[in-house]
Amino acid sequence: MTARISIQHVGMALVAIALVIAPFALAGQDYVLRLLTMAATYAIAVYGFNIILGLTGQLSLAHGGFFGIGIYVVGLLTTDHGWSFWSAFLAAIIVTAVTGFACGVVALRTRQEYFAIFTMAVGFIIFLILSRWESVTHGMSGISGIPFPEGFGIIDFSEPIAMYFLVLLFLAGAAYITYAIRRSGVGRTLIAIRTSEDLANSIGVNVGLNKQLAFAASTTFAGVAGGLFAAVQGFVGPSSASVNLTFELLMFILVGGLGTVMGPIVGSFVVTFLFETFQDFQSYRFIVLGPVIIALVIFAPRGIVGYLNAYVARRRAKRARRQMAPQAAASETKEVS
Amino acid sequence: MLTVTGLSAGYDAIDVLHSVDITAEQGEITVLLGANGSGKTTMFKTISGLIRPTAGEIEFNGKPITRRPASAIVGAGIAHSPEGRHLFPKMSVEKNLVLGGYTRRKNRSRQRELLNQVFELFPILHEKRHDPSGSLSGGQQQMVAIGRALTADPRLLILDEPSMGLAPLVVKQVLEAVVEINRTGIGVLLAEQNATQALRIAHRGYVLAEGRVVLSGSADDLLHDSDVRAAYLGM
Amino acid sequence: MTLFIQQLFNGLALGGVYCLAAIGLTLVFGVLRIPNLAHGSLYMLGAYVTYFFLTAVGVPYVAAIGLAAIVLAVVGILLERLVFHPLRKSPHTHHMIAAVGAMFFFQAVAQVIWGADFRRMESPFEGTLSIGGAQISWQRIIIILTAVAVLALLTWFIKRSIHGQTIEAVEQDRTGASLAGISPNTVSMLTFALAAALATIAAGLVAPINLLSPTMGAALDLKIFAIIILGGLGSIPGAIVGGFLLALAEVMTSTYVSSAAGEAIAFVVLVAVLAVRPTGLFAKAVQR
Amino acid sequence: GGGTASSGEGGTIVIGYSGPLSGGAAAYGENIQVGMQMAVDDLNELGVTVDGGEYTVELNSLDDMYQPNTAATNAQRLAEQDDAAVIFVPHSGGIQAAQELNSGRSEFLLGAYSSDPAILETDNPLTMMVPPSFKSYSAPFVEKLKTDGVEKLGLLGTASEYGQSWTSLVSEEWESQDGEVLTDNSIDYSTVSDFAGPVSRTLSEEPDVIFLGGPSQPTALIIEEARGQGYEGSFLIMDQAKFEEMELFTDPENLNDSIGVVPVREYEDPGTEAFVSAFDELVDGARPATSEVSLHYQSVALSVKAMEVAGTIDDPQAIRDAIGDAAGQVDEQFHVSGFPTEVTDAGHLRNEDFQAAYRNSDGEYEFLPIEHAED
Amino acid sequence: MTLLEVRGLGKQFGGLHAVRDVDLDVREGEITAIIGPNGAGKSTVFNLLSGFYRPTAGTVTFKGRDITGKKPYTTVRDGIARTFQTTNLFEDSTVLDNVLSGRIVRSRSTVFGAVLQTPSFRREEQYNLTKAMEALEFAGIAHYRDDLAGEVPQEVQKRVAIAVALATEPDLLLLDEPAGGITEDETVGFGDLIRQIVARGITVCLVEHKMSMIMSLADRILVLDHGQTIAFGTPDEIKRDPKVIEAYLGADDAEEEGEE
Ligand SMILES: Nc1ncnc2c1ncn2[C@@H]1O[C@H](COP(=O)(O)OP(=O)(O)OP(=O)(O)O)[C@@H](O)[C@H]1O
Ligand SMILES: Nc1ncnc2c1ncn2[C@@H]1O[C@H](COP(=O)(O)OP(=O)(O)OP(=O)(O)O)[C@@H](O)[C@H]1O
Ligand SMILES: [Mg+2]
Ligand SMILES: [Mg+2]
Repeated sequence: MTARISIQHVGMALVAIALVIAPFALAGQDYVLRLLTMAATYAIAVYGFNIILGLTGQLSLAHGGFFGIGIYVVGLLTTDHGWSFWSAFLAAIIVTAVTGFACGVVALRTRQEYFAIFTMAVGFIIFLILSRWESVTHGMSGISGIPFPEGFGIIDFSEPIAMYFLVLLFLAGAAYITYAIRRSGVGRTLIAIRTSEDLANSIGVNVGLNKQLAFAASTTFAGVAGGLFAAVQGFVGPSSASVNLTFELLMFILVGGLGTVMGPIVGSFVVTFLFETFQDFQSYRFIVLGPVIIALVIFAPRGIVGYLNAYVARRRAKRARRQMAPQAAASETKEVS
Repeated sequence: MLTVTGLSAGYDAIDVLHSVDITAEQGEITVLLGANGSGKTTMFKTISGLIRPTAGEIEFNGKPITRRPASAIVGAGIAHSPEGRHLFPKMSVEKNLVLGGYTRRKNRSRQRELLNQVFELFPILHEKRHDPSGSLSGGQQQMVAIGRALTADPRLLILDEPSMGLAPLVVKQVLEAVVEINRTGIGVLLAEQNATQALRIAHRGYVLAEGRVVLSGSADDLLHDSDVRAAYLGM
Repeated sequence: MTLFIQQLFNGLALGGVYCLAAIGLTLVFGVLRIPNLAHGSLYMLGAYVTYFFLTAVGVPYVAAIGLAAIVLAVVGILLERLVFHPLRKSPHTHHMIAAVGAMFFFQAVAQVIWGADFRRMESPFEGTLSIGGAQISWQRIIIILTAVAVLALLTWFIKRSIHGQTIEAVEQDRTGASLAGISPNTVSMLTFALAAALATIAAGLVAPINLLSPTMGAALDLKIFAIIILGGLGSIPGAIVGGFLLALAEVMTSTYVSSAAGEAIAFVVLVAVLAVRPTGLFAKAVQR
Repeated sequence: GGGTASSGEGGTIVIGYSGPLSGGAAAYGENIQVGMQMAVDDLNELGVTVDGGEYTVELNSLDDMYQPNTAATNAQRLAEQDDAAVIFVPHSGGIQAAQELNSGRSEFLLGAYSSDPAILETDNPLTMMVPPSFKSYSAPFVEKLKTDGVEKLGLLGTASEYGQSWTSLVSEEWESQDGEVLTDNSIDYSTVSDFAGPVSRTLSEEPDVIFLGGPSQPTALIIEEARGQGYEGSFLIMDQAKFEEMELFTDPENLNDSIGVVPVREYEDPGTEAFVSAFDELVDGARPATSEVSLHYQSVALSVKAMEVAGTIDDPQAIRDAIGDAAGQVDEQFHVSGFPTEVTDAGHLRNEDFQAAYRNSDGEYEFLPIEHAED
Repeated sequence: MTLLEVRGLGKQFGGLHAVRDVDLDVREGEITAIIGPNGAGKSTVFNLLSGFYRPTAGTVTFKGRDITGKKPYTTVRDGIARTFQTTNLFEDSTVLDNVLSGRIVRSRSTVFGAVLQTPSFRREEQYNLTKAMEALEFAGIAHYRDDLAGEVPQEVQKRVAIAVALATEPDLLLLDEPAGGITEDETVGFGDLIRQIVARGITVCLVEHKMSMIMSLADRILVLDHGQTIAFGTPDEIKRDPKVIEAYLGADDAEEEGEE
């Protein structure tokens, strides 16, 4: 059991170290720092995705929409209503949690593909509201001049590096929460629902309530990420909340590894930089990128982290069988030769 | 008529069967015995083309059928009533049976004859012929699965645990039906948990263990072999 | 009243296009459990290939649509073989992402071949017909008639012909189908071919009253998904009813409420219906 | 990428461009790219000398799919990795997102192609607004079409940010002149599958003038549909749609009795003819040169001239400050469609002979002068 | 003492009475078997007892409390656990995690406890682990604990399903064909396992078609046909009941099965 902890912990530690030293290793490259910050922001939203999709098994395509709600709550409150970033951020968290929970009441009556398309419609309606409700959201013009978060002492968030570490802090929180959930009864509850709702019912899981809480938790993560995104960007338009974003987030999690603790981080960073690299192909880029995406899901269906985990798990199972089988056999009453 | 030589097969590059040889003779009932997980189902799936073997040959009536797709093998005359039934749950019982005869659809009168035979064998199916097969009880579904294999008008019928989940009365009926079917000249390859009963109706038997044939012989010999009795018949 | 008649015909024509596109999507979903987000791109490619036959090769309009449908059927088969067949054991999230990858690819290909700018396609059916004071263009009447004919033919094929039945069989149990001698691979390819051909017919019909662009399918995607979910996934009658229902709702809402509401109505209807009937209008219940 | 050569040595000048090269707006983005590349090629042929060094100009383009934040990321990449001192972005969202960056850490002069006045309201010191503000159009457009007493205006604009601003501007103007404004039937030109519905609805209120406009091609189609349904009034067409493009998409007669922006070919600047035929040759006659192409062509030349005047290729502020002076010195071949004669303090490039085009009932263009609105 | 009391239970699917007017008393510490031809309504009865279906008639009383129409997650909390006719496991999870899932209903820990790693949370996790391992060992499959549940043999899967149910600490265990698809030899092992379960004080309800197993295990047998009770009694009584022989066992079978 100690072996199980250590191998995966080493992996996590390596990723953490890489993230912390990355901005220093790339000194002076604000553009790379910007990419890192954006990848980290998206990764937080992807953690939300991970809870509802990776653990609970419900494909919510409204995720980009809730990300947008986070953006717009922070954006509108700080610019049009003079709130401080932090109070607006808190408001974004509360709003996404509450709307998520409310939306879940109806959404979760549907199952599987119905749920996916239903939430896609919800995401699209959110997008329509953000882009067409001019008097409140400024419509397609977007929101400009969103302030940086107010700093503490010598920490000044107008410095990109400070902003990066702020986002990283929330990212670490998201990763830790996922880690804690996964290893607890809560995680088992969600995974039980993912695998079979009937079976989950039969072991005493309140499927409806748990799905709804998981959904609200996931939208809250999206809200947190959206709120940070607003501050990182300074200007946002409704396209930041489009259905396409949802698919990008989905791609991040699939590449990283669905349901894993580190998958969202690995996926977000790898894909962000992959996309950026493919910029050089110009208008041919999707001719290359499309097949690359397809190849990824065909040949690496569990994602990077999922693949590594499966490898470790298989070795562990083999060892357990070897160590324990003889005793077990001895204690059995009867043995077929 | 069915000859399997040196067959190895399995899932995801892990072999479950290791170089198995068996034969099923024309017009005989051949039974496959073995503990759970010994590879009976895998064997059947490989023969009917649902799984690609990693090594070995399968010949049916002198023609090699190794590696041919499942749909072609039905056409060649092997019908398989699988473990887990695999019915078309939203279709009526009758449509399930009709689709069973998909490869023989040209011969309409023969199809009608076969359909009636199935209804004679399992009268309850006639009663429920318009119900979606998914709403039937487990046992009734098993009957549909066997019936669907029969409407394919096979020369060799593979039955994977046909008595699974069936009431004792029905088990008896099913096994009687198997004898009946066999009497019309159709070869039967059968896996059964109820080894005693299976051996009683069979001509020949094989015992699998961990993917290998460990014993084989005439059904009578096996039924009275003390090893078999001890290890597989629970006596 | 004139306005109403006018809009009724506009709605029916739009509904015909929606139906033809949506049926393919629902068929593919039924057989392969694939929510094929690239369906709209097949529709787009269908329009461009029709355009190609019409302008570059110079065949007549109806023949161009027919030829394009054949070409797209092949594209559909390739898509099934190269992308979805290897993914047949993966969860539907993977299908969706792969489909998005395919969509990116098709759009980029169209952009490289035909350019990113809009194209216009001419139809031989010009002029309008006056019904109750309303001006209905012949193209729209052709759309409605073709849609009805194709839908009737298709329904007959699936429900009555044994080949159509094989599609339903594979939908319900692939293993079972192969054991009945039906080749799921053939059926999968057949389904994809049929779906792409239907999408092409829809695109070829609508192109003269709209424009061709590499992204023309993306706008359609969301709507046809709304339609097939509304009707119940995999249900052909559902797709037909859903298609006409949404098209009429869209046209009538934007006529009598507002055009912004018209844009949202499809999704509002969808959300409302699913809230009451979580499996759509035409889903059948099956024992667990 | 290029290199920052110190003065006198020569090397490469990188002009950056982030625009939609894929997705729904790709045609627009590619068109602009072509215009910029034409300028770059022509400049290289003429030779560029800054502070004694000989330079080659190079265009580096990145795709932003019309996304504001991607445009900003691209701009930063172009500024930092390719050392581009001038970067063009052709959409308001991307411009505003880039404005959050360009005066802080990554310094670059933003070539802002958007007629949305909002981009100047941010007081960004490093913005150069390329086209005329659309605010300038509404009053003269309305004046031209509204001839007597109460007339009814139908609204059929596109539902983009831009279309909506136009819609409200035109409605206000119309009402201020005592006209009647009918229901707003704006639709998203890029997602609607059949325009007949919205057109029928608009016509049912019997408008005398219809405001509409988005990308030229759907605009042309809507006009055709309206004429097909028997509409005989006039059209007030927003600046995004171009007569020269619409003419190719529908029977030009349908466009009669409409007001819009002047087709590029109708300008009488010294470089117009050569430019139009060069573009025609380049795209094989597939599409006409429109103002987004010509204005970028001009502006690239202008920014490079500004570098020459300022004597620097990597100080955006100095380049920005030199634009006013540079405007008078740009080679005449780059004067194509209303070459700027003035640069406002806010950074707006303006031509004093600003005009609108009215296509009369005989299909001939009449030109009427326009005042620039306040920035 | 009567643990479970069923009165007038009925379930209609459309026009079909899958279960009709069934009465049943399950006595604590006994094994009650339900047999009957295919489609008789046995699984439906289980679904009704465990809350998967809502009865269209009748009442279910468990430990003196009315639980008619309660949701499965409450009946499990009350102490009713079940397995399914077709084995149903969390196939992508390990065997151990499957059994740990059975502990969910007995856990009080929350996300916050997990995130903050409170002492009570850790204590509970430890306790759950102990309980789960106990259930695994009891079912004789501890050495499979780290294998994926979908990859172990059928028989092991059946045992896992029982271990999961046991981990919920039930008072009443409903087993739907626990030995379905198991060889006769292994069936004997299953019989032993069920006996041990009862020895731990858990009452068992059992649906099976294997008469050798039923006759040697059951204290009382309920026989259903067409959703209705046709007999109820001890194995000896049932074996001789002409109605049962006619509807279910078949004439000579009763004796034959009895021999073994
Ligand atoms: N889909 C699968 N993937 C991986 N392994 C499998 C799969 N199906 C079966 N196995 C494994 O293959 C081995 C043989 O299984 P098989 O089903 O052929 O046995 P069987 O003799 O039919 O057993 P039973 O009596 O339980 O039906 C078992 O160890 C089983 O765990
Ligand atoms: N959800 C349902 N919808 C419609 N009919 C159903 C449903 N569930 C069960 N039935 C019907 O109720 C009857 C009883 O089914 P049930 O599954 O309880 O039988 P069973 O006694 O468990 O049979 P078996 O021994 O074959 O498993 C059957 O006729 C079946 O078709
Ligand atoms: Mg088997
Ligand atoms: Mg049952």
